[in-house]
Amino acid sequence: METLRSILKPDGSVMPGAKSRMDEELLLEALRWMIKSRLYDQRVIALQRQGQFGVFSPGTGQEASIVGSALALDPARDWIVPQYRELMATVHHGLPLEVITAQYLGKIGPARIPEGVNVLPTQVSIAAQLPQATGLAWGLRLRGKDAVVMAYIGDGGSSEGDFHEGLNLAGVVKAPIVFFLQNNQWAISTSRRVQSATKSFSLRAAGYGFEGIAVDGNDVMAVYDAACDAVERARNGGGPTLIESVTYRMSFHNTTDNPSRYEDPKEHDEARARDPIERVQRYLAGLGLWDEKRAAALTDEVREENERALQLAYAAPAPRPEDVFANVYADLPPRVARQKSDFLDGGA
Amino acid sequence: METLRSILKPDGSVMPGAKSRMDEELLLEALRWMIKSRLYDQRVIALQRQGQFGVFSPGTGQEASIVGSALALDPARDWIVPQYRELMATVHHGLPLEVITAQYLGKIGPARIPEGVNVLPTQVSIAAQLPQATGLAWGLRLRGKDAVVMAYIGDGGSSEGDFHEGLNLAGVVKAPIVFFLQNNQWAISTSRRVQSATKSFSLRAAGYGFEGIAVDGNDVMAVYDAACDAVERARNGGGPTLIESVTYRMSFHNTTDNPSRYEDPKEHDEARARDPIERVQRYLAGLGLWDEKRAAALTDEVREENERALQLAYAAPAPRPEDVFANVYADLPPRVARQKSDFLDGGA
Amino acid sequence: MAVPEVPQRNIVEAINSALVEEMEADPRVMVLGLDVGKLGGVFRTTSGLVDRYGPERVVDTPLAEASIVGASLGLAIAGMVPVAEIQFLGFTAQAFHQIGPQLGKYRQRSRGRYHCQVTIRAPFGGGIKSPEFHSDAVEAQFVQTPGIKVVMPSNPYDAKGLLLEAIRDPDPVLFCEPDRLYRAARMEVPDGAYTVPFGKAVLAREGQHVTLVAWSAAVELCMRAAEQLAQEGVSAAVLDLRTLVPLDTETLCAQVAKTGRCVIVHEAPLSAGFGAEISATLMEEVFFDLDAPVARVGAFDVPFPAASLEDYYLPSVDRVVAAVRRAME
Amino acid sequence: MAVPEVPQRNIVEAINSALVEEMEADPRVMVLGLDVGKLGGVFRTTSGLVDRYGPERVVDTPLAEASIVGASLGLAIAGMVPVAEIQFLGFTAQAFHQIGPQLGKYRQRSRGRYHCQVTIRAPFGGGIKSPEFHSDAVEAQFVQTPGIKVVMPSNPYDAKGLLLEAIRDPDPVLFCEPDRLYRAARMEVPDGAYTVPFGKAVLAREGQHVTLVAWSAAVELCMRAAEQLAQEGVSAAVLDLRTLVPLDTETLCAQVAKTGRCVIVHEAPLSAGFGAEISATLMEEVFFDLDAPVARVGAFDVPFPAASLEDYYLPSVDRVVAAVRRAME
Ligand SMILES: Cc1ncc(C[n+]2csc(CCOP(=O)(O)OP(=O)(O)O)c2C)c(N)n1
Ligand SMILES: Cc1ncc(C[n+]2csc(CCOP(=O)(O)OP(=O)(O)O)c2C)c(N)n1
Ligand SMILES: [Mg+2]
Ligand SMILES: [Mg+2]
Repeated sequence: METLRSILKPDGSVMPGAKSRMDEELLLEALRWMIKSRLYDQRVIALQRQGQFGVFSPGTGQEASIVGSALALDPARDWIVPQYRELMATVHHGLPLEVITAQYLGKIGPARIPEGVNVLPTQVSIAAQLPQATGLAWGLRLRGKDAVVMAYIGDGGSSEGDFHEGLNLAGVVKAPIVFFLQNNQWAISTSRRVQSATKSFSLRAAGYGFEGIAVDGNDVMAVYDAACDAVERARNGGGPTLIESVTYRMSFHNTTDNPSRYEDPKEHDEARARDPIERVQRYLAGLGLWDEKRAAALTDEVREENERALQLAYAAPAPRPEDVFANVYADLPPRVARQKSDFLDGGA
Repeated sequence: METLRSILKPDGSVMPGAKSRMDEELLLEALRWMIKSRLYDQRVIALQRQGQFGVFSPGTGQEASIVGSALALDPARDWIVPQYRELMATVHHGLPLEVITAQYLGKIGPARIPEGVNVLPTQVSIAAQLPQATGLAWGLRLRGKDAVVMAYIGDGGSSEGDFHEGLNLAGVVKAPIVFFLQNNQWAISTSRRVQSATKSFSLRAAGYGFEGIAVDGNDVMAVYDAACDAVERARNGGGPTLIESVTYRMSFHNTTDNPSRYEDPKEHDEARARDPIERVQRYLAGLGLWDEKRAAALTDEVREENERALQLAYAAPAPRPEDVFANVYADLPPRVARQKSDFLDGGA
Repeated sequence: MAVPEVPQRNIVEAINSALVEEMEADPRVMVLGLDVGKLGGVFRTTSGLVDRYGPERVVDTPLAEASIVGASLGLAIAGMVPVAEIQFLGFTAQAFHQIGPQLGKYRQRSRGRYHCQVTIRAPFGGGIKSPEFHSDAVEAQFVQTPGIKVVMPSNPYDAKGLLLEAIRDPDPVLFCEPDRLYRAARMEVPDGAYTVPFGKAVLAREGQHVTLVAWSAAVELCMRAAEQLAQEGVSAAVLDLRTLVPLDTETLCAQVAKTGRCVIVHEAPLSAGFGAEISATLMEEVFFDLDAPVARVGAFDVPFPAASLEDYYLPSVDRVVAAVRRAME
Repeated sequence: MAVPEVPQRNIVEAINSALVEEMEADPRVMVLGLDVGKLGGVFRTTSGLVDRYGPERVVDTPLAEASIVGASLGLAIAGMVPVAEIQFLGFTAQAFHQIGPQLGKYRQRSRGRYHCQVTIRAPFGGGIKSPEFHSDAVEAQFVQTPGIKVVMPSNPYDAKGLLLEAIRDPDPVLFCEPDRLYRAARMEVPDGAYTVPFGKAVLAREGQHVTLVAWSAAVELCMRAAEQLAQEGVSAAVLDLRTLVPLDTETLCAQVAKTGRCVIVHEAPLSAGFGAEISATLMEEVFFDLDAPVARVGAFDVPFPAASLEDYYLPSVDRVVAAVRRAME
């Protein structure tokens, strides 16, 4: 395993001589997003347990990775192509929390990504988003935009053919894109060791003719710096970058999963000790910028926001039967239109 | 472009201090196979031009690559998984030349690979053979055989998702396999430069956790040495190797292709100067082991062999209508059996 | 002396039992796929296998469907008997080029030198509020790729017997499992090995007036529809095709000729679903015995919608009953 | 003053002409695929385009079908109008997971925020002794993936007009080109842009006794069969469906109701081919107007064999004529 780019150590101290692009103010903002993400996870998992929320894949443990990467983007021009575990990255990028929340409640219309928000829908078909993200980045350049695309993928997704084809094409067309690989050590129950014999996924970049880097994915400063470097390179015509963000899935695959069947508790506890949020709090406390009081205040504030979004989502209208036929074609083919009218007439 | 492993220079001299595993005797055998391959190409291309042969992809220019890799294998236990441009490698491995020739004449039964010949059929679906080759190597080890699989792929094929999935899985299960990538600079009309931005395809191996090496594919000694190293590693449980054999497609994609539409004549002429056969002849001539007389004798001898194979293939029986239904299932499903009998009764 | 009781099993247990039987009997049999090891598969069908047979024969693979299928082909040529799991049938799309064009054609391509004794298991079907792709009923796509057998069990007994038949079949078999019924009612599923032959449709329910033709979870739907129809005085037979390739045309045609009326029910979208093939076959074989046009009930010709809409999208008892009523006019 | 002559074009020239028209008219239109640049495509359909519009709009891609389609989806979202070429329809298998499940579902998945104005062109069909996979007629696989339109031109005029319609369609279109007819007879194909609407079947030949239903190269086959039938005193109409999705059920049903007899002809294997959908639709819509069961003629239910056997495998004039004779009994 090659050494990871890192700045902020688990104990909250900074690597000797290391300096991040992230100043205290931005770090406080990052911390706020990370806490917001953690609290949202906790809340909706509780709701799901009460049968009031859909199947959900939390970002718990990966907040530095998710937030640090998103902070490097300019929501006004850049684009995010998610897999499904980067919820707070898309929210930071402008997707209202109530909109993405509505999706988990099975609301159709209310889950529509608003015009002007440069985010693609979550992708369930693992790695299918990568060739698409490459095409998007390529097309934005052809259209004369100076946009950069940040595409997310997991350690599991890195094994799909689409990973290879998407990255190779990006190298060939020098697409303005950052492939952000969250290596959280798991693909459902499948360990990262089973996923590939490579020492580091970042080594794959050389096989596509662009830069690859492995970063401590629980270190928001290091993630942010690596992401900024990559975004700048892409924006300046330097082509793609593959960032492997080495982190850990601290909760579970999703709310239907039970890691006790396959996860070594020791490995889990070691991961908790590398919690991405606590280390930032320790660091800021050392600077006198963080204490119980501030923590409590921020927690209340963020809980508030999350609750408001949840309420909006719950209040949003449920789908109607005819929505089955919505947004399939610009114009329904006659045969499908007939199926629709028969259906609405209570026929078969 | 990283430097290529090489021993025998185009001028027929040996790199200072370089020593090959290949002794003169084996080199003479290699030369024989290379000439046999070149002459077979010339002959069947002529036949194809007269409408007496099927679409054919010659190995012209790649003989060192094709023969040098095959010579590293033990036909009695090892396996070859071809793409379609490695004809003489499969013949060296025990596939009778008349059998593979029959395939190009549309003969069905006569083109069947005989029992005991460890060769898979040619693969038209580019790169589909790679996950299959990995499974074969993996399975042979599970069955307790000490076999090694040599799987062929092209520079074009390296872009397919199957390349990635096949190599990554091979690394994970440590399959006894050698991935032999013939980079002949072309995929039909598509230049290697378009295929990938990577400096060398061999760099991809690190992304799968095994060894990769780039070798001068027109240097039969270097190819043989690299292949032997890889075969030994695989046999000794060391897992897969990716060999990029850098060569050049000196003729055309296949007999329907016309490179003048897209190939730079300069590039073509430079390639001819690196002819893999001539350099061996120069080297052997320098040792007094090669001259006009020997060349003429060998040429006659090899022509003879090729003609005999061609005659056998032409004499082999043409397919019968009922062969349409042959070898689809162990037992034809009733519905298909009925289609067959209706068809043979002259019905529809 | 009491007769030994036949154990009750649901489909998950029946499939697990079939895998255990065959792994015990034949050391060449191996299981590979995503999360089939310690987790025992996302539906637990392979639960316990890795503890019994070890990680060499029960293999968690990288997340790459094409290589799961492609490697299985190679493993089979090496003499293993792979039972590959594709986590959800919808993800056969990622392996599509390795299924029909490779597994299905390899015997032909090699002129019979090689064949592929490979089973691909995959759960599918709606009704359990799954995420996108997890419900897609794409079985008919593999009827269009000759060389592949397509098996669609509807109950635990058939699931075990058909799976054993599949694993032993020298040719590639796609074995589609109705996840909605995985843990539905148990039934008697004997210990030990037994097989249910391919190409033998079975009458799940007798009936005089109309024949409902279905496979997989749609059989259970038709049984419920038949119940309700019985209350209306309509006696509906339910024919379970069990396998689409090979297709039991004989039983199908004889049964429909008997009732003269037929409604085909499947979860796939209507257009070009396998119901079309059934209807076309009946057209060709029993046209003159039909008292009414053969009708089809399927999902609508749109992609599987969000889970919150699936009850509107999927064929329902009401829609089946309505179709039968029209067929009875 | 002489009327300006309408130029004669074959299908290759008609397609090239359509691409030129649209690339001239709309700078967002681009062509990408294998060997579409200097070579002009393996069949020369994109010949000359790279010289005219440059390598940024006419792009030779790496050999990776899934990325050709996946990238096209992204390009469309960025505001480009990609016309992707898959070198042979059989190789859509490598991109299968990016076509139906992605292109076909993206509008739905994004609740209408995004749509995919993407055309995928692909040659296919037997009769020219192609290598394996190059002839596979898999069009029906894409009828089963809602969201994708499936277009099957049979002649140069339609090829140009339907391709222009496809490129302008806001939704994804699979445009299948009959390579056997690429350089067959020329016909009048006007310069300039014109479109042929989707979902409008056309009568390629009038006839009283029986309707032959076909698409793509099978239309030409049916025309030859109709000629021969005419000598036997059988007047056969030939209906060219032109598009499978959307399907012109109206014209199809009206025409078959008129003749009372129908034979469907396609190059794909019989089972679950699109002929099954046509037959099932006729069963449902015009059952009572049928004088004989609707018949199908397709390839056999085996993988496309070696080129040396294709003439036995593919539907032939003889087999079509024989089917019609049976239908006339
Ligand atoms: C093509 C495909 N195959 C299988 C699945 C089932 N599946 C859903 S999530 C998942 C694991 C993904 O792991 P990773 O890419 O590491 O992302 P993570 O969940 O760790 O964020 C799998 C196998 C899928 N959704 N798509
Ligand atoms: C999946 C697939 N896509 C496209 C083709 C058409 N095709 C046949 S050969 C070829 C080029 C292959 O190039 P390469 O892998 O470098 O092998 P080479 O011909 O140079 O030996 C292509 C694109 C194919 N046979 N299979
Ligand atoms: Mg992961
Ligand atoms: Mg090549």
